[in-house]
This record gives sequence, structure tokens and C-alpha cells, in this order.
Amino acid sequence: MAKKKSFAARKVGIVGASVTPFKGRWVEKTFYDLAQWATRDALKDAGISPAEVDAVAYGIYNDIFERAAIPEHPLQGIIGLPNKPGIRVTNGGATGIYTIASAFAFVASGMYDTALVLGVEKATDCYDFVSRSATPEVIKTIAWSGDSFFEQKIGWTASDSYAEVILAYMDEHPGDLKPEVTAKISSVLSEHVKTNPYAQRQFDQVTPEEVLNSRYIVYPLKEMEICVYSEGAAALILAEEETAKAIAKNTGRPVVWITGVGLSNEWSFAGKGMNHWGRIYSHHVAAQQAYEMAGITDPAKEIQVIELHDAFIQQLEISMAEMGFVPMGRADALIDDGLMLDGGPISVNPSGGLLYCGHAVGASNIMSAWAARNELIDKGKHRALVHGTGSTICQYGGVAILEHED
Amino acid sequence: MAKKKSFAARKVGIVGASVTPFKGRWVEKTFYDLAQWATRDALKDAGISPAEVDAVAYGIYNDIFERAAIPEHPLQGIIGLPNKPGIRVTNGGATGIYTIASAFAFVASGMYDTALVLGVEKATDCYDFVSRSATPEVIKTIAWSGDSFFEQKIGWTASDSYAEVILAYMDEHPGDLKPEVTAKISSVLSEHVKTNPYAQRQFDQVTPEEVLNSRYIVYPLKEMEICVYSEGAAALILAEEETAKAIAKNTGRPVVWITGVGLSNEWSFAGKGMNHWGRIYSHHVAAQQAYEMAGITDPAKEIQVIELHDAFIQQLEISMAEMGFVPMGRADALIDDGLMLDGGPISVNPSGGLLYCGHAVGASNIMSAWAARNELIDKGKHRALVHGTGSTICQYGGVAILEHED
Amino acid sequence: MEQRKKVIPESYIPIEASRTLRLEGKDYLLMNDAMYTFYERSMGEFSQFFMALRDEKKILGCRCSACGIVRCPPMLTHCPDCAFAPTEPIEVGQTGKLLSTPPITYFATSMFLDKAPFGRGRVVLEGADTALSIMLYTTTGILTPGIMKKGTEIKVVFQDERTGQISDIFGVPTSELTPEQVQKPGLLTSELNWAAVKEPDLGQATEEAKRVSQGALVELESLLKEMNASKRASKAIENWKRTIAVKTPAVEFGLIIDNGRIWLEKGRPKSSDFVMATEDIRVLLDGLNYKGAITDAIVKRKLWISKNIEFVTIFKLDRLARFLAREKKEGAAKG
Amino acid sequence: MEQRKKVIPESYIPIEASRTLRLEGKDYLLMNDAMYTFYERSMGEFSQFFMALRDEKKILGCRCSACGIVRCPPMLTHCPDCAFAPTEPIEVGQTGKLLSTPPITYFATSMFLDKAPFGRGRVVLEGADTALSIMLYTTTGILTPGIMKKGTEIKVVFQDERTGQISDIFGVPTSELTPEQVQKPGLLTSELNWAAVKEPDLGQATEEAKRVSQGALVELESLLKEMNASKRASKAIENWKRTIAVKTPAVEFGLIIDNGRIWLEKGRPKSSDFVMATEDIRVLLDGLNYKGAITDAIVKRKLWISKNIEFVTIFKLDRLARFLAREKKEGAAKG
Repeated sequence: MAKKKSFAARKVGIVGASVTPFKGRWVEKTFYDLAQWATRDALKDAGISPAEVDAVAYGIYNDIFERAAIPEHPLQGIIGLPNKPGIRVTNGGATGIYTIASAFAFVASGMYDTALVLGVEKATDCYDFVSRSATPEVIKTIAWSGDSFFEQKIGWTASDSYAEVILAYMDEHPGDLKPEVTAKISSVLSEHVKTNPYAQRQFDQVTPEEVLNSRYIVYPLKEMEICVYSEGAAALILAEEETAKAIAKNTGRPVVWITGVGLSNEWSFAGKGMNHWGRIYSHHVAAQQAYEMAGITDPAKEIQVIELHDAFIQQLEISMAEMGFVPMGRADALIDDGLMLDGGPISVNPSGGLLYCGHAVGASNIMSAWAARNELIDKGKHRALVHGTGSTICQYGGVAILEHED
Repeated sequence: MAKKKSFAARKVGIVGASVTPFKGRWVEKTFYDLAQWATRDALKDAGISPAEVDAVAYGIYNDIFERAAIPEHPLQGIIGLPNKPGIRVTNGGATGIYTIASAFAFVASGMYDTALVLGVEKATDCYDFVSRSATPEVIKTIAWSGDSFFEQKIGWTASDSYAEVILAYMDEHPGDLKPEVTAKISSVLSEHVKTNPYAQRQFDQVTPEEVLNSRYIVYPLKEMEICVYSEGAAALILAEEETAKAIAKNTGRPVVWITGVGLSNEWSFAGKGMNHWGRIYSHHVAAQQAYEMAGITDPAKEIQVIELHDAFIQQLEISMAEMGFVPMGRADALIDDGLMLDGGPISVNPSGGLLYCGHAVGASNIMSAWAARNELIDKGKHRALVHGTGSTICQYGGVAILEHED
Repeated sequence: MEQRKKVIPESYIPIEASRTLRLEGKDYLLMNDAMYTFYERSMGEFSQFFMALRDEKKILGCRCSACGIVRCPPMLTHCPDCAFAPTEPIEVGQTGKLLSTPPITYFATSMFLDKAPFGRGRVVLEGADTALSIMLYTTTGILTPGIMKKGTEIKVVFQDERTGQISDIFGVPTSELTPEQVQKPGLLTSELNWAAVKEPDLGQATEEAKRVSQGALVELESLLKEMNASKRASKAIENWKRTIAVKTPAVEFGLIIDNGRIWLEKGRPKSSDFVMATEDIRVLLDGLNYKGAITDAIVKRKLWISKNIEFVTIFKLDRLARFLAREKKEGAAKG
Repeated sequence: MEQRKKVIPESYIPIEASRTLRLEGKDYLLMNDAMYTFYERSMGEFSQFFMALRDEKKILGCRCSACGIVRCPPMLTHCPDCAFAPTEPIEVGQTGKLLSTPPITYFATSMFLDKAPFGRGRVVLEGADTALSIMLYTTTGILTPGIMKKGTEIKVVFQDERTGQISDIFGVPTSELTPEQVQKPGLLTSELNWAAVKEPDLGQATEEAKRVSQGALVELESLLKEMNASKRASKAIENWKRTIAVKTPAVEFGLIIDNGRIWLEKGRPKSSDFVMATEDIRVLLDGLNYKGAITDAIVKRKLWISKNIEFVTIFKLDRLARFLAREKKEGAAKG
């Protein structure tokens, strides 16, 4: 962690945002067109032209999904930003939040006044010709992320590896993460998604019983407790203070400021440096950094909206504990104490989350920021937390704090 | 380009640097060990421990070379930075300079006081079992970088594509880039490399005649006018002003400040937005941005050391013209007027460049920064330019200005 | 040269072909394709570890020359916690304890379909301070939750044929082994007593059971009809073809899947791709009715399949059930 | 189903195997390996373009509804220069001019070894404002510099068998075609008059030439001896095996390469992997002496090879020459 307090030399705000519809498969479009679509809509939302954007940060996850090793290069012209800086960030499942952090740094540093954050994903072109279905090849492609010497050849998968962290937590806290609670959370999120017209599963409301009845993918995780792979794109326009205010004045939509950013990458192998097994420590560290920067001391009281990267419901619960919203070992309080139920103090994943809106990897956390911003502005709420995670044992964590002054 | 002048809200300097030996093949080490080695040596150079580093930016080029889709994740623990932020940047051949720019932004913004920039490459594990040699498979792996719809399937290669830009320039300026000049430049660089003990080709001095006698790889490019693929790692330690000064006081090696940074990504397909065919316009734009930030008005007079990404000698010449050191169409002045000859006003690639030190992609531009810093400190020179380029038609350009106050 | 396995199995590779897909009145082109690179990859500083697995059936860790911590796998040559003091190879034991309860993969990637279900767990081997991730199996049949958990003692077993990869080894609970097996260094998989794959003996059906079965069969036929009528449900089994021999105490029949359609054939089929056996036909019926997944019935050993690789088909049946349930529900909401 | 090409040719794929490499007294493990993913990839908004190539032998661009610019390839659905006004498909012509002098690839990637040498150039087709990158060939033999340059008029030719990819088309100079061929839309490769691959007629050697040849042969044999004595040079041809029939007016002989060694055999070999023909044996000798590359001799049509794919072997010979020259030079510097 930083020795001194992290801060932003310049204030940075979100002045435009967009998502394309998230779908299980976008047969109709390549990732070029999806990226352009999100860019068009974000520019429109901010009421500016490409000429007014100084730089772009691309969040593109896995080269192999895009079937190209520098997948962003054709985009620069297609989105209308030729000759501008375009940096590509990729950090596994957490690519979106790391890309936001990177663009934030570029604007906060004084280098650029405005920046486009653009995430795009095309995952389900992958196809396994043996089982005649996409998913085994999609998860194989993700599985190239495992350490190549010790993990890949023993059948490492993303689900397997989240399951490992979750089971280690359950070893420590056997009474927590009760199946009826995880089933209920999935059901609650399926209700949230109803109002998200961009979601992959907008009309897929499920009961807790149906969640319990879904099949194991990896023990102890059931199909309806796991996010779904999506294709789609999402974009944000960031701007420094004066520019942001001018844009907001023009659009009539207030600036949502990014007041805190935190990132943390854990060890990926258990070792001397990794005595947090049974935890998702990176989420704790990232949140603490972001809280410190934003001046938050009691997150549960000071934050009203959370858009959390729910790769798995059990991980959502642990992440909520790591970020200080419920005690470690008592994450079920989210439901047992009604914290995230309708009328409770915290709105968790009004977008439906990655389970129901969908997980278009590079775009996901950017979608979450889009959703959090909407929730702040449309519902007149004050403060939101956007969270992203990824890599082989959920060891990447990223947190951004969004604030609405009005 | 930025509407307002780019600046750095906080001053950022280099306080430590390292490279591992660059080799055609590192049978003895995986990229994990190469990355740790560069980190160890950079920390040693700065006289600090991992605990004093706030964040790391990884420059890792092509997932497929590392045979892993999130190749940086195991490094976080191996280099001793668990739980710290670790962002991965990848921008083709220019990955190194974009990574430097990203870490620069993180420190300049106030988010982190110190950052490690770490580039690593393991390229020649690739092997073509038909021709029983590595190179055809190495260049195939790079060729996954071509646009996947229109370029890859017509045999796009990195050499081919640089050749395209160079030939377009030669169409406009038929008298420039004379074979005897490019051969001479290659020969000059082969002399420079003699003093670089980390270089892949430290003892491979060649005459202009030998360069002329080398075979075509892609018309009009000959083998000894092309960089060689390397494996290796390089690292920098960046710090904000107060921290940098404290470290410098301790080590006795002065801070080398990064006073300007510019990046530019061109269109990758000729279009309405691309009327610069026959140019490498991104290098012009990136240099102008960097000059503006650094307050440079006459680069040829104000810059003494250049570490330029010489993927190809002809491109080196064009890049020198685009960055304002020789007139467009008169790049041969580098030799004809003695500009880069011994005793000339500009020291170009004292490291031997990517032709002779080697091109370990993610690490290359970081190696260049290491070399430029050494040159400034050891030779008591004032200002250096570090340049990087890449992507499918050399359309990425990055420039950093380094200054030595003493 | 003898016939050896290729690094990409030929059966994985499609032919060069494209097809047209019509969507909302427009045609789109789908192209069979691959992205691939070959290596002769150096194991670098890990060479010794992998060669010791292959040649000596030994497991090496690395010991920090300063703090003495032993890491296995030997991830690094210098200890980042000790100012990068060098580490040295050291042999560790071949039994150890699970650091935490291991997950079990039922739905594997396309490269591991034939290996599922399998566990993957971190074992802290004797003499080591950190955990080695390995695949876990039980010798007693299909791997189910509860067999291994945090603290379970694990023995490392070596494949008979080894190439110098981490998949040369896997773990089984020591409780399933004899003391001699537990003691033996370099224990081979051929030295274990693996439970044979054989159809469970289902016993005789009572008259009552036969009556119930007949009712279930009628229900099943009507359910399959609904499935075939549902476009969305049919998608779950498109391009798929299987003949499943279903065996229960009271009745045997064939369940036929053929490119989007599924139906029942009376009597045990003459030939089948695999066998499904259960004491209670309702287990299958409930699964297809989306009342408890068929996958889970197998995991809970209420239903048996003759080939683990046919989990692929089971997943399709579970999807079929879910898609139909979802369609019915939406119909009900609208209606 | 008929026998069709696989998306990964089987010959590319190594077997699962590892080998040990000894370096400075330590052993390292090298493992054959692959990283690969398969797709049924949608061409999305480009579907129409590729289907038009495949089915109609037409080339489509896209026209901006605001500024009217026609982009080919039709890279985007909305024009970024016109506030993202939508674009519409429009057919463009099948002849056009090169935007710039095209590069020629002699050293190709492992996927294109059998296609080199080839050009790749940007053609601005009639009716289009932007350039389409395509492969370029000449019908007159090996592609050499000068045949095509900026402004050269190019005709697009269609492969007889097309799958809906950009490699379904390529370009040749219109100057090599009849006016009818230039005019014809959807001209097929089978409709071109390709120069046949045949050994050049080298004519009779004079007595003087025979004498010179004998001298060159002696030189050659002594050079090959040096090559075989050099460990570094030998690396250039390790694991390689070829029999080359070398034909000159005065003399024919075999050049044999076998795993790190190279030697000469008198007389035309009974069977050979390929033929090398040259009017002047010194061209080959100079190449091996690192006085002008053999590759360049072929490019300049001073030396002829019977199979373009054997550029692979030529590159190895050029490397051999360079390695030996470098070693000699270092020896001289030391000595």
C-alpha cells in the first residue's frame, strides 16, 4: 500500500456513459462495431464530438477471444480518434476497473483533459467442435490465464478457482454463505435486472428454489450462482474539473466525480506472502485505498449504491465483507438482516450485476460504472462504489468511488 | 491532440533502472525469473526494498509468446509486491513506452509516490516444426496482431507492414533512404553496441558492405537492417519529486526527470482520416506532445541523446525526420551530414538499439530508457529522447523526454 | 517413430468451412477458424523440478537461504521476503495435507472433458511451507463432495507414463490406501486399486414400483413432446446425437437425442452410446422437469452413467430442462 | 462428408514429447507444446462483404450517407468523420491502382511458407476512396521488385474455390492480362495464363566455362568442409535434411544437407527434394561465401529453384554462410 495518502492532483468526473445491449452472442456485429456503438452513444450522452476527446484507454481482456494480438489497433480509426493516444489495459476479469483507473490517472495527472474509457468483449465466437457447444471452448480460452507451468495442465478453470477461494472461506466460516442465502441473492438480482434494458437476462427472473435446483458447475457452485458470458461494449467519458463542468452545463446531466480509486493484486500462489487464504484480501486493500482517497471512514453508512463484480454469488458476499459492509463470517447478513433487500440501506447491483446483465469481460466494470452513475443521478443518491475483480484466484481487486454532488 | 497543453501535476523522475542480458534465447530462465531479475537489479540500483514501491506497471506484449492470457499475475508475488496495484499495459511493439507513460501518469496524478515499470519478453519458445526453426513461428505469433478480418489471412507480417510504410515514403522521396546510408547506419549501431554488455549482439560488428550483402527478408528490407528478436527484461523505478530526491541523495546517482510524454495511435487502415500515407505521422504527433510538455522548441538543438526504437533502419530514418531532427525527404542527412556519426551533435542509440541490443518487445523501450539515463548520467549530457513504436503499420508512437539537471 | 499423441488431438480440429446463419431476415457468415501457436518451450529454472518428476519420481521445493522457508512449487530463484536471497532446490515429501476444501470440476473445459469430474486442491507436502496445486481423484468411483476437505491427508501418485509436466502427478486420500502404499515413494497409478466401472445392481422391482414406473413413463413421453415443440429447448440439443440406454429396476428403455429432437424408445436399445442407471426413474423425470439437476443426481450417486465423458450429454439434458421450464414460465406470465 | 482441409494442417502439429538440452553443465527441459482455440466466428457486419466475394464474386465497399466517401474494405457502419452518419453497402470495381509500392515477402510466417514470395499492396479500386489490402502475384514467375509500384493498375482475381475470406481474392497487374480479362467481372485464377514452372534452358557450356566450373567446385568443397567444421555454422542446418540437384551448363551435382552437415556429391542425384539451376556456378559459391545472398540471387533471377517453398532451405543456406563468415571474422580479430 502507498506509504503516503493517495490523492488526485486534479478532480476527475464522468460526463458521459453508455453500454450496448449485452447478449450471449452478437452474431450481427464484430467487436469493431460494438466498440464504435458504445463510443457513439457515450459521445452523444456527453454531447461532444470525437474531436473533443483527448485520449482513449481500451479495456480488452483476452487477445484470443478477439482472435488478434493487438485487438485495439483497428479501433482507433473506427471510433474516430486517429492520432490520439490509445493505451490498452488488460488485467483479466478486472480489466474494466483497471482501465478506468488508468484513464483516471491520465486525466488526474494533467496529461489529458478528457479521456474515453472503452471496454469491449467478443467471447462466444469460440466453439468446441467435439461437444458442439461454445462454453467448453470459452472456458478453455479463459483457462489459458492460469499459470502456464503449474496450473493450466491440471484443468484450471475460472470457476474452479473462485470455488477454491470460496471453499477456503467456508472452511473458516462454516455457518456463512448458506445455500438459501446465495439462492435468495441470485433471485434478488434477477428482479433488479428487470429495469435494465441492456441486460442479457432482463426477463429471466428466478426464484430461490430454482437457483437451488440448478446444476453444479463446479462444487460448490451452481449454474444460477455464476455470471454469464456476454458480448458487448461499454464506455465512459472522463473529464477534468473545468471541462467536466462545462460539459455538464451543456447536457444538463450533472458530473459524477470519481473521488477514490484503489487497486490491489495478490500473490497467485500460496506462500509466505499469502497468509490470507480464506479471504479475498485484494478487495479489502483496494477498498481501503479508495476509501482513504475519497475520505470515507464508514463505508456501510456513507455509500448507498454498490455495483459489484459478482462473478459468483458467494464471492459477492465475501467481497461485501472484505469491503466492510458486513462482518467477515457474517456475510449472510446481506439477506438475514435485510441489508440488500428492497428498502434496505444498500442498493447492490441495480444493473442486475454480471449474473443477469452479463459479463462482457473488458466492458463489465465499465457497465457497472455506467449503472452506478445512472443510479446516482436518476435516484438522486449521493455515493456509489464500483468494484471489479479477476485473475486466477480472484486475486485482483479494483474499487472506484463515485460521487454525485447535487 | 490535447486541446490544452499537456502537463504533469507532479514532477516524476527515474531513480533506478536495470536490464537483464538480452539473448536470442533464454533456455535457462522462464519469464518469471527474468522479471524478478530485472526487478531485483532495479531495486538495488535505487537502493530500496520492495516495501518502498507503491505500484507496478507491467509491459508485456503478446499473451501467446508468454503462453498465458494473464501472464503478469504470477509475477506480483515473485517480484515481492503482493497486494500492491499492478496494471498491465500492452500496445504491440510500443508496449514499453506505453507502460512508461502509464506509470508516469500514476505517479504524476498523486495516486502513487513510486512505481516500478517492468517489461519482460519470452518470444523464442515458439517453434515451427515444419521448417524446424523458431523464426517462422515467432513471426506468425506476431502476425496474429494483424486485423483479423482483412489482414491476417493475406500473410501479413510485421516486416511486411513496416516495409509498406517505408516504400510509401520512398515513393514520395525517391532520393532518400539510400541503401549505402541504411547500411552505414546499421554498421554505426553495431559499433555502439560494443560498450553494452547486456546486448544480444555485443560482438557482432558489421561493415556497410556486409549489410548490403545480407539477404532480403521482405523487399526492400535486408536482414541486417532489421531488429532481432530477444528475450529479456528491463525495469525502471519512478518516483515523485520529494521521494526521488531522497532516493538520489542516498544512492548518489542523480534523478533523471521525465519532463515530457507523448503518445499517438494512427488509423490502421487507409481512410479519410489517413491522408499521411508515406509518413509515420504518429511519431510526429507523439514527439510534438512530448516537446510541448517539456518546453522544447528546437529538438535538434535541445536534445543530445536519442534512444530510438529501430525496428528497421529505414524506419529509424523516417522516425528521426518525423521527430524533427532531419527534414522529411532528407533523412539521409543523418549520415550524409554526419549528424549521427561519432562527433556529430546527436548520439543515436548508444545502446546499439533494437538491432544490436535486441528487441525483447515489452522490455525494449524500457531498455532504451535505461540506456538513455546511463548516457545522461555517465556522460554528463543534459537531455534525451526515448522513442517506441509498434502495431501493424508502425502506427503507434510514443516519446518520453528525459532530463538530467546536474 | 512410434505413434504418439499429438499436442493438439486431431479430433478437436474442424475442417475449413463456413456456414450462413439467418437472423431476423439477414444473413451472417460463420467461419470455422483457429488461433494457434506451437512451442518447444523451455521450462527454464523449473526444469529440475519437472525432470525430477519425470525421471526420479521426486518432488522438489526451493528453500530460501536466509529465512529457510520451503516453497513447493519452487516458484522463484530468490526470496522476495529476504532481500532476494537465493533459494536452493530441496526434496519434499510425497504426502501432505489439504490447505482447504478442494473444489470439484464437473463442467470442464474442452481440453479436460474426459477427465471430469476431478478435484483440484492445494497440498502442503511434508517438509514444505507452501501448497502445491494438484488434481485430486478418489479410487472409489466418481468424486463427490465430502470425500476430501481441509486437512485431509493426501498421497501424491505418479502417472506410469510421464513427460515432465505437473499432470504427471495427482493426489488421492491416504485413507484409501494401505500403509505400504502411503509409505512408498513414487507410488504409481497402476499400483492403486481403482474401483471398476460397472453397472450398479439395481435389484428386482416390486409390483408397486412397476406401476409407478409406467406412470412416470407416460409423464416422460408427454414431457419430451413439450421439449420437441419448444424451439428454445431444442437449441440445447442441436447438432447432438446420442442413444442412451436407461435402466431401472422396473423398466429399460432408450432415450434418443438427434439434432434438436429427443424421444423415447421402448426396450433396451440394441446399441447405445452410454448407459444411465437409477433405482428410481423419477430421478430422471424430475431432472427433465427442472426439479433438481441430473448432474446433481449423479454427483449424489442417485443416478449412474457408464462414461464420465458423457457429462457433456447430461449438461445438455439439464439445459434442455431449464430452457423448457423458462419458456413455460414466461408463457404463464404472459398468459 | 468429403475430405476437406482442416483449419490446422496436421503436418504442423508436433507430438507430445520433451527433450533435454545441456547448457554449461546444466540440463534444461524443452517441451513440445501448443496454445490454441477454435472458433465458429461470426463475420458480423462484414458478412455481406465476404458472402459477396464467395457467392457473387463482387466486392463491396461502404458509402457514408453524409459525405459520400466510399470505404473499401467497408470497415465501419457509421462514419466517424460525419458525426457517425450511417454507411451503406455499395459495389465497387474490380480494377484499381496501387496506393504505394508494395512490399514483397520472401521470408514468410510458418502459415505462409508455401505462398511466398508474394506481394501485399493497397489497391484503391474504381469507385472507392480508400485502399483494400490484397496479396499480389505476377503471372510471369517469381515476384520480383519493379513489377509493381505506386500507381500500377491491378486487376482483382478470384480463387476458383472460395470460402468467404479475404484470401478468396488477390491481384495481378492488368498489363499481364488481355483486355477481355481486365474487363471481366469475377475473373477466376483458372482463367489466367500462369507461366509454367520449368527448368530454365541453360544452354551448352564453353570449354572455358567448364574449366572455371571445376575450379569453383574445388572451392566449394573446401568451403563446405569449413562449414562442417564450424559448430556455429552447423546450427543453421541442424535437424534439416535435403538433397538439392544443382544444375549448371558445365556441371551437375548434388548438394546434400543432413542434420548439421553439408556436402557435395558428383553427378546429378538420382532423386532430389528440389532443383537449383544457374548459368554461373559462382552465384551459388558467392552466396555460400557471404558475398551476396542466395535469396537475392533468386529474386534477381540469377538462380532458379523448382519449388518456392524451398526458400526455407535457401534461408538456411544464407544463414550458414553468415554464421561461417562471422566466425571467421571473429577468429581473425582474435588471431
